[in-house]
Amino acid sequence: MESNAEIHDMSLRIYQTPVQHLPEDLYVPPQAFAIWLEQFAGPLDFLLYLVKKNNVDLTQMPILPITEQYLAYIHKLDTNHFELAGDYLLMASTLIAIKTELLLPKPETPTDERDPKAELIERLEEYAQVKAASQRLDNLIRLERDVFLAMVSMPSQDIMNAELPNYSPTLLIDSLFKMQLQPDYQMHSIKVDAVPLADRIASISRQLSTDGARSFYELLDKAQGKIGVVVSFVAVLELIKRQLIGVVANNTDSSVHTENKTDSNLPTRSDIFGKLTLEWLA
Amino acid sequence: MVDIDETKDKDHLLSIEDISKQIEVLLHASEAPLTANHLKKHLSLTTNKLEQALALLKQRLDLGVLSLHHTASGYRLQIADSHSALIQSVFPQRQERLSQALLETLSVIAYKQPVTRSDIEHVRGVTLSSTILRQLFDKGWIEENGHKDTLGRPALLHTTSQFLDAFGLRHLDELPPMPDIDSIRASS
Amino acid sequence: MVDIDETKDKDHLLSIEDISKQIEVLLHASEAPLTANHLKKHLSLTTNKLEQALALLKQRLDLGVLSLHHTASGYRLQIADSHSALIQSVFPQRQERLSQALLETLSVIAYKQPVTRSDIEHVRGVTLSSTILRQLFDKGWIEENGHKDTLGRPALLHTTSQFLDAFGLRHLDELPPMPDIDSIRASS
Repeated sequence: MESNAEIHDMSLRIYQTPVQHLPEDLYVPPQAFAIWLEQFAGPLDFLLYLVKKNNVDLTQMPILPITEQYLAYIHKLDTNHFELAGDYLLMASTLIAIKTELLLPKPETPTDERDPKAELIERLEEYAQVKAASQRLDNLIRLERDVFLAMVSMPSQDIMNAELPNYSPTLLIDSLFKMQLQPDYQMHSIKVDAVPLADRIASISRQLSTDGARSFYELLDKAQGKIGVVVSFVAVLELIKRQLIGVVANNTDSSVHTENKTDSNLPTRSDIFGKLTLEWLA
Repeated sequence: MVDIDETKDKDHLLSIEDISKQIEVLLHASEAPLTANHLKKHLSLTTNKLEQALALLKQRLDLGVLSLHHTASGYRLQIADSHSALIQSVFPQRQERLSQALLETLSVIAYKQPVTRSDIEHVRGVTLSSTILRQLFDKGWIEENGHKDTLGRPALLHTTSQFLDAFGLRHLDELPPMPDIDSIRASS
Repeated sequence: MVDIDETKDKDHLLSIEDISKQIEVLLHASEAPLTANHLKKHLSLTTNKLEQALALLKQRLDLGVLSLHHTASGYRLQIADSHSALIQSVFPQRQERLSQALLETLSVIAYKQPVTRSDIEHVRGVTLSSTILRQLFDKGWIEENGHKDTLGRPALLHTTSQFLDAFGLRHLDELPPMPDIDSIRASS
């Protein structure tokens, strides 16, 4: 309650306007703060809430009191929950910078620099706009919330299954590798590859994690042809980069890296390359 | 029984036709087949009413392309067998291609069974679409068996012997060994 | 045109009713909505025949619980709105709720597309969690297309026609208008 009064006093002191009503719901015990923060979609949402609670126009936003209020709450944050609040702390530093700027005497000569306060208000406005738009979006009639697709089954299995191929159980394992290994948002790219890189990465991971080590040649799927070799190589590079697999150090020709031969020597090169042995590290 | 039924009927003003439509809605919306008991419970029906409504539903379905299928696991709506040629000619790949999302879901069930819907969502990190579950039930690869003793008593999912057949396995022991997912996750 | 139509009709002995049933089969069997052009191609139909058959299909569906919807990416069958309440009460798990964070992210992409990941972070003032992006990709609501010509060439995100389908929009023009700045200033 004490801190609530603090904020109240602060508002009274700084605002020249009649008393702002005290937002009762603003007070929360420090330990609950992290949970409370989760009600906001981020620091801009929180700032917007403070502006609203102070009952002021966004463009007239009194930056100092809002900053004080914002910081007062951030101070309450239990140090155990700092990791939850990175974005809030970043905003706090922005606010402090703005506050400092406002307190310093203005230089006589106008500068080209953008006014940080104007910039913040612009961001707040833009955010408020998007937030309102998202609410409108949520009010639309949505499939699988307000209306539902009709699901029906295909004709009898035995009739449709006549030409159904058997699936290989490795499909299952590969799907799990894929789930873990693919970068989140490239997983769903629609581009159709003759030999999808993700499939090769998953398959090579499975083979190496099961067998420990294998030569590059053994890792290839012969049915995939030349493009399969190229994609497999990229897959191996990717796995090396992620430190999931490594190259087994052996005594084969060390000139692999240094040679500078002509095309006529390609067979030898690919031979060395085929013998390259890879091992699972994870 | 008949008397009670009739009183109820007057009270609720629900005709057999209305009930048959409610059943149709539930069958279209359900991921898993619905047993007679499910239907009676969800719609507060007597056996008698249920049977009348199902008979009427069958009649109505005959006008279109769907048929009511009744198996050990319950009722479901499916496209009548006579249309399979058309489906295969227009969507030849419909049966063969298994989507990554479907395979992931199936893998989680196969390796971690029994699991609940939310267990799958937890492992995959995305909400589970009803369509995928429905496809797995349709293929007969998974079934509901038992409930987890937590809030809402969610159904527990298992793989079936048809799943083993489709993947050429004699026993669950023959599944390829599970990768150490955690170590992959940690380092990637 | 009419002559050709009639000859064809006699040749194939396919009544409008048969065609409407074929359309019903394809819509049920397809994983995605089907456009008028798809239907015409798969079933060798003229525009006129397609329209007649669709009209008849609608009539037949009215007897049951489904309705034919024309979305951004084509025709699909869904359970008529009037039955949503029953589904929501019996299968609450089918109701997908979206978090505010996800909705905001989706709005930034929908209204300001194409955008990069960091554009979204700038507008929302929050680090973008990969779970949110993954969910949006998983639902097929967004896709990557092209790169921004800045450092790191970040991928550009767009909404898809599946996004329009899910929100019942035919075109991006039909998005609810973005609230204007003045009203935001006034109300905040």
